[in-house]
Amino acid sequence: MDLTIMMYLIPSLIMFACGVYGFITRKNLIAILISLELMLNAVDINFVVFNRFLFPGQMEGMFFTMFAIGIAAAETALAIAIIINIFRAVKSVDIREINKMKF
Amino acid sequence: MDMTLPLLILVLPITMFLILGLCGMKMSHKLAGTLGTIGMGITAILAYTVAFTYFFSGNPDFVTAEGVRQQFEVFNYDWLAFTPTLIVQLGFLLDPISALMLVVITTISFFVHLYSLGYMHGEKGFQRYYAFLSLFTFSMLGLVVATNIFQMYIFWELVGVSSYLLIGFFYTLPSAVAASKKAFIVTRFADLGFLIGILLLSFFTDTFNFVELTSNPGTTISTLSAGGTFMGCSVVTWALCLIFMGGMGKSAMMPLHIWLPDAMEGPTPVSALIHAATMVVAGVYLIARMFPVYCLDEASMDFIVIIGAITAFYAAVVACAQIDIKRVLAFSTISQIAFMMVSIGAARPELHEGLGYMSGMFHLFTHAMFKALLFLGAGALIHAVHSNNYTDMGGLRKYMPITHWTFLIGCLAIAGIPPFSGFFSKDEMLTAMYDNSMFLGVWMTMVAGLTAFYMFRLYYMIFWWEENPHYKDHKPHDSSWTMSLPLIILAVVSCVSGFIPFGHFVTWNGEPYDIHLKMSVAITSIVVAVVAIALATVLYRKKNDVPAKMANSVKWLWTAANRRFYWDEIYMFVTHKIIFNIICKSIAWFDRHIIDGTMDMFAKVTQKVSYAIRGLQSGSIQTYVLWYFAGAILLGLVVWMMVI
Amino acid sequence: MDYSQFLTMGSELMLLVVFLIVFLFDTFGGAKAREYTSPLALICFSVMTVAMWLLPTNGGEAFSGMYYTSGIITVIKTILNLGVILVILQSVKWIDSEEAKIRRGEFYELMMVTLFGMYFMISARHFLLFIIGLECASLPLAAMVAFNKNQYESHEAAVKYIFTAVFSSAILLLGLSFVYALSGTGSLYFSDLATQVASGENSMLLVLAIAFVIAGFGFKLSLVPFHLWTADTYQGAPTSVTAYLSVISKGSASFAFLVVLAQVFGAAYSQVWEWMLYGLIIITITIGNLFAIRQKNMKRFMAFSSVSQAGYIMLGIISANVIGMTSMVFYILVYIFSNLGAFAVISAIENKTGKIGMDDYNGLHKTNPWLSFAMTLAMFSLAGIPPFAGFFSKILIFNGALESGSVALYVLVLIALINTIISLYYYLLVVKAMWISPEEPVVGEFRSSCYERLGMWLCIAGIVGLGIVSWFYTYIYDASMLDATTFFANLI
Amino acid sequence: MESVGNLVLYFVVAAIITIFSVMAVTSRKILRSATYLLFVLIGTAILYFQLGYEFLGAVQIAVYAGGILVLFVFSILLTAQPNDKSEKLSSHRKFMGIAAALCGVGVIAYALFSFSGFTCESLSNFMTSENEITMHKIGQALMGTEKFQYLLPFEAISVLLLACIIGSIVVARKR
Amino acid sequence: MILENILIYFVIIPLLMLAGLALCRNMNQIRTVMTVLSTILLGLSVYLCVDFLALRAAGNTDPMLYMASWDWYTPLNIKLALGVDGISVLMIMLSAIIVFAGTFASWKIDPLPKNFFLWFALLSMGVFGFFISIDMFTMFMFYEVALIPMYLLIGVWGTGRKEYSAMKLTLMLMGGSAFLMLGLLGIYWHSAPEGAPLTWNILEIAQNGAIDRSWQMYLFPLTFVGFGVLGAMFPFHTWSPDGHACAPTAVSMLHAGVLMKLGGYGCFRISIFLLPEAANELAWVFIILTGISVVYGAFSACVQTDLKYINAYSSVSHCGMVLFAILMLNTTAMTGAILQMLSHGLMTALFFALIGMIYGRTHTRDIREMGGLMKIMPYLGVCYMIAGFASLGLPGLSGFVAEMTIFFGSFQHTDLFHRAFVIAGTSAIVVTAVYILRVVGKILLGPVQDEHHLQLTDATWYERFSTITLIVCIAGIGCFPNWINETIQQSFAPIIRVIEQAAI
Repeated sequence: MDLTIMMYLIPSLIMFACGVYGFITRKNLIAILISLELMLNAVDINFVVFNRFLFPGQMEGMFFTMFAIGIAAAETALAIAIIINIFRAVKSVDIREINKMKF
Repeated sequence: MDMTLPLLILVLPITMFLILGLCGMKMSHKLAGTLGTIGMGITAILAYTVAFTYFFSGNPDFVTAEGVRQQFEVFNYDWLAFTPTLIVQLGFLLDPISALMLVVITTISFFVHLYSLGYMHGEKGFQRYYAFLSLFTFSMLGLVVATNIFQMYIFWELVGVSSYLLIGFFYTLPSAVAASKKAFIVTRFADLGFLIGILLLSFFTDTFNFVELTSNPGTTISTLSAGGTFMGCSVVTWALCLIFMGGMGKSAMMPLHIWLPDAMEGPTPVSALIHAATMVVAGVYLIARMFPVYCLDEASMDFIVIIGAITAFYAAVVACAQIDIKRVLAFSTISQIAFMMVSIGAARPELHEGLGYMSGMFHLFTHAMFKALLFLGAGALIHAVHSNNYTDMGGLRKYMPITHWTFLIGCLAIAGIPPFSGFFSKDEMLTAMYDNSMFLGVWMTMVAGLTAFYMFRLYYMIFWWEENPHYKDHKPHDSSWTMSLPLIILAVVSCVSGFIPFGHFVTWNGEPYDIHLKMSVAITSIVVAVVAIALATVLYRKKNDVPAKMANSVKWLWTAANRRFYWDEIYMFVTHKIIFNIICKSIAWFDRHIIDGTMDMFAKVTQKVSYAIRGLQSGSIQTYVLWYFAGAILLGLVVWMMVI
Repeated sequence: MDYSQFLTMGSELMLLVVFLIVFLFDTFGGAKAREYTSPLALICFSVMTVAMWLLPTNGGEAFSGMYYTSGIITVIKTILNLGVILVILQSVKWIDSEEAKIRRGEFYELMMVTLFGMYFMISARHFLLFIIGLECASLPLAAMVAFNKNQYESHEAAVKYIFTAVFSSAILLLGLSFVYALSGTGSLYFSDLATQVASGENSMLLVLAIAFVIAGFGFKLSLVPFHLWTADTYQGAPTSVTAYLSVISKGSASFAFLVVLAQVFGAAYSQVWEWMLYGLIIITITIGNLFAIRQKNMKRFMAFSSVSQAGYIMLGIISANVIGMTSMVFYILVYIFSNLGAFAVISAIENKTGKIGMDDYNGLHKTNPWLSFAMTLAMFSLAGIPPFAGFFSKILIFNGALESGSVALYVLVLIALINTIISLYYYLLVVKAMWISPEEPVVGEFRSSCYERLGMWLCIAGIVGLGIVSWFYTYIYDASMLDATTFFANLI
Repeated sequence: MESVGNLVLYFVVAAIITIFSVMAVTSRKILRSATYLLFVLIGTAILYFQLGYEFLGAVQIAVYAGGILVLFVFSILLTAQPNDKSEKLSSHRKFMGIAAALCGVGVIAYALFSFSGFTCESLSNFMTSENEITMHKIGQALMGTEKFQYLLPFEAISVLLLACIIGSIVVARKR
Repeated sequence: MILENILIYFVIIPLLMLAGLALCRNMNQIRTVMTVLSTILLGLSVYLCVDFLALRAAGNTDPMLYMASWDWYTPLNIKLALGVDGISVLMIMLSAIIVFAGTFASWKIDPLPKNFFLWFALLSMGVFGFFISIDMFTMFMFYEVALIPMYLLIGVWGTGRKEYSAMKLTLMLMGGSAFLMLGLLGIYWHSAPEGAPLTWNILEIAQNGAIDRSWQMYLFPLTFVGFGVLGAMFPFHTWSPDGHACAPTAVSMLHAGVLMKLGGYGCFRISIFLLPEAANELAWVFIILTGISVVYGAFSACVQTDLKYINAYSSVSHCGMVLFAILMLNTTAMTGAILQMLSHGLMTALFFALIGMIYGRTHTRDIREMGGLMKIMPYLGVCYMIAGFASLGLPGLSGFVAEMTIFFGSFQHTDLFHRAFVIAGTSAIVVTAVYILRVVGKILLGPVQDEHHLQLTDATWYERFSTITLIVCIAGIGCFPNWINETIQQSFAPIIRVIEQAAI
């Protein structure tokens, strides 16, 4: 049995799908952030897998992933700061309560 | 011929109008009236001079060596060039009928000016009245001297508006306002036909000029015929009938006659001038002007005759059942103009050298005089008793002798009793009609009889019958000299003008000929007239109840005639109920609710949609992201499908 | 290793210097000195802008094609700088107020950093650098959005912004991973990718990749349906930040969008992304307008207005030619002045009275005729009424879109034009409130600060002058002409 | 043909990633979600190891598992409230989520599978010695200015991180 | 010579007006600025007219005179290109007269007189700019400049449902100009043959004749509808009644008097001149629409009870006549169209001025509430009657000349379709008489309806001034039409040539 490119892409896709699903359904802001991490992680896997299977002699994908991890970290930090911020304001991290502005 | 005099004839009245119109309010009544009258007097003298020069100077421009009278354009300016070839000109055409009309118009106008000094004395807006009279005279003169049909149309409209202004002179009276409006709109409608007629005519012949059109009528007709036919009639007939429609409106032919009786709301001298002597005969004049062309088209000539004959009879019958003396005179006018129409319509160059044409114009002339006389007389009566209805009169012969005698002369003239002028002209007309067809002759003789009957009925009801009890409080008397003088002069003219050898002056082709009385026709008509007068004498000389009984025995007929056979009601129904209430209102409704509603609907729909889709912006991040994700995927999917 | 290449990036370096000056001054300056942070930032930044514009641009590549600069790129950066100056002018009053002044230094720093990110976004010719620029331009903004500590809306706005931003970058990265898979050579340099896109067939993966990239940009540009965060964020964010988001962020992203689409995916233009943009433009303009007509909150109103304006900006991209690019840059320039003119008035009134409802503008001309005047001009300019600059930018951008002559684009322009009527309607609503509504004015008479007035006058001058003085357009045109081949060489 | 060890490793990791991904987004307790996320991240790191990117795997563990997750845990504890231990999902939303995720990923998967550029070769074919990523290579690339070298992004991301630090401080600061 | 580029002054003087007004501090200063500058404009326009006729008489037969051109947006070849032919000269004169009269008609405008005149000046700048431009871009720009001040002028200084009306008017007109803009851009992109530089200059485009037939078929409806909306073409006319009804006097005057003319002017200057093939081909569609306008407007006017509505619908009818005549595509009818524009401009301005004056006194525009005003204010009454007569086409006043020229021109088409529409059009003159006389009868004549009206005064000096100016012009055209007629016919020569070439 071969370990083909698809076999690596499928877990990544499932992870991405989970991320989307989680984002849409979860109510806790932090849970949503977790879903986002899943999505970003899935994309990272994509890059790495493509790099390995399609352009094995190069490192673009790997570096892209590396920087993406950095960016993800920055995003997460900022997002968590904002979550804590809003938690201070409304004493809740429930997304259902964060829809005062609409229409 | 020097153009100064003709030009002055036109310039003087319009100058008067401008002076009186712009500065009139600053003048005293007397000054304004005198100014207007003197101006008109001078115009009349100028017009006489011009007419005299035309008829008698023997100038080769005016009459050839063989004695054939010529058409002569004294001046002709380009006014508006529609195309390089189709140019509207303003000019002065001198020929027998325009010279004749110049005389008639200025004469009557002068007398009316003079008469009005007394009649309108002390009325508010006296200056305005004289201004309008001057405007009317100007327009009418411009109309008759028109060198081309478009100039005629221009002045045609102007006389219309002058008439509107004068009918509505007493503008605070709702009836006067309504009457003026009616007069204007009805004639305007007729003018629409006139305009379309001109459009057709000028399109095919590429000219407006009367001389060009009528000097070679055959060419005119053949170019017109090139237009083919439309709805079974040739373009020639269409064009000529439509032009005649303009005449029908102005000359109050059926079914466009309804404005004229109402027009009597205006001051009586105005009725005398405009609605008896001058403007209303413009239709006849128009046909006469175009006669060489008309006479080549049987269909339109027949149309004129039919309309005229029906109108003449209708108006005569209605006149028998009116109470208002001015209305009687008005219907009599309609009837008489119809007479002229029939006469011209019945005329053929091959019959008696176009006798009908000559006699029609002759009657136009005599009728202008005696009908002006009658109206001015009626004015004097109304002035005396302050009422239009003969039921408020009766037995006035003792109180107002001058008026009585002059009025009697007028009645005799219109009834066609020799030697008064009406006899001669009417006799010639009847001759022409008998020539055309026996039936027409008999029919019109009958109308002539009716004319004699209702005029004498009127005469007896006013001057005999029974003295009205009101005279004790307010004794009626003859008027001042300014009012009596015109009456007397016009009476004299009515007595003698029948002897004018009219055929020497006015004929359809300018070639003079002598008039011969055709004895059979003359005797018949005299007999008919005398019998009618006798009948009127029996019925109305003394107060009795026979007329009332007779009226009662045919009550429906009498009522119908009194109500003018319900023409006004029909018009009312059509204009108010159908056009105004149904068409106009529905169009206005359509505009507000459908067209505008559609525009508003766009706005409303936009608002509604905007409201309906507001849920998209639900405030929940998750929904936002759902849309985001769906959008991204769909964007790819849809375009992928398209690319395949 | 040639570090002198950094000198090519003159504008970025200068910006960093300004950033450092402000950063150091604010961090180490005393409490007294910090009062002068705003003027310092303003002056340093203005000097830098002038320097950037005046100093000769040594255009060209650096870092083996990872970074690229040229005349037109300097122009767009200068235009962004102008916008930032205007934003600073109108935010001084707010940021110097009692509640906000403790974060004054950070405000300027974050603004500089985001601008720095935008510079990279525009200049990047490698997707890695590009992504970093993009994130750098969008993430710190979340912090700026959350700047009003004592306002709940500000927090909610920040949450909505950051979450959508991260989601959009996930989608964008997914798209880029596909691009990477398609790259053939394993290179993420724009030039290499362009060659590959041109040689390969339009597979579904490519279509999807482009769709995801467009979606990623759609977030920044607020294209429908990626715009849903816009209204809430604009409404909640501090007004100055809203202004910054609506013009600077949008303007830079538009240009970067053009760069990516034309330079990387140029070969897929007529097959793929022309139609994607086609659809997006239509719904963006329409939906933006439809939402805008109901808004009563001025900031929210401006948000939807800016959504539809983004649609018009996209017309410059879909035309994919020099005139389109010139018109787009010109549009951005005019849009900056018009929109900031409106925001100047909104923030002046908000700073003074705290009122941002459209009803609060009723009868404004009675108390503040000059503010009403400025607002009227801004609205007219946004609506595209001559002789104000908005008219020129609009007609020129339509003009560019028609060059190809395809009937489809005519239809698109027609739809856009019909939408201008709806937009005119809601812009006039503001004018109506100020001039026509008979109600007594809510906002009392006041005098705005000199910074605000300077800002407003600059905006008015821009609104009136930019269109009538054709020099600006011609200048941009000349700059873009020089670069035409680099931008549109791959276009099919 | 792949070695059995590799295969087993792959299936274990794939199973971990898949299962814990699903659990991370479906678990009702937020702290558990975070824990499952940790497993997913570690699984990913193992995947990177298997693919021969040891350095990347290390970074993944260090940054993600070590850094970000700690952040998560702290924030969860900070925002923990007695009454929000569990959250109930409305079925409507759940359905929307599943539909969106499945449809979206279905389209993506279809695009990937229909893409002709992918090789069907096995992993071991690519794990040759010349493709090995050495630290030397990484260091060179990270600090170089040539093509496929990343000095500029490296500098740029430093600014980004600085900005995010400033931003986070501003946001999280009490006043 | 200071008057060398005389045309540019028509834009500069309104600009000066704007600048001057901006500096004004009180009502007297505002009046002084407006009076002086609008008088200068009027004088300048008369000078232009005389000089133009002199040049023509001296044998200058160029299609456009006083050509001048300044580069503007060089990359797109946009220029500020100026030039006038006889028609533009007349239109400029009309505008100057109405601006002049409008200034006096709004002598006592309240509130915010300064702002009123600012927008007023901007509007007039747009109008003048439109007529002097021969570059489509500047033409369109000035066109829109003229449209938008309308919103504020109606919205702020209007009466009644002014907000609604102002919005509707602005949106509909701008909707029209949206189509127009697309049309113009389309013309631009096809303005020159392959390889030659594109141009916005009308004369050059006409010279090039490069727009192929299929494109003309798209562009003609776009431009024609665009201009037609402003020309109140059915079914896009509904802004007109509401807009006019709510507008202040001077604005109604300027709008009906000049602004609606922009539509007609644009129709032949751009739609027909530049797209002659499509004009020949598609004229019938618009003949139907405009023919409907003519009759429909007249019938609608019959049942209105608001003076301004009556007049607005009458404008729909008359302006419909303008477009109708333009579509006949021959010299005579098109000349008539221009005459009708002039005539309608003056006459409607007079009408609206009078309505404004009457409304200012009686505070009602409902004809059912007025009566016998002739007795109370004879001057205004007489003027109203003159305006009415002009409207119903009394010879000696301008309306007659215009309508007759149109009818005779239109009748040159021999087919039944055209004939039928011409005859339908002529019938409108009867309906016109009906509604004019109805109004005159109701409000001026008859007994006084309202006792309070007896105290009202007649016109003041500035009111007399503005009405007399207009009446003199109306009568002038009505009595001596031929020089105008010739000037216009001459100016149509190039356009007719193009149409005839296209017809072959």
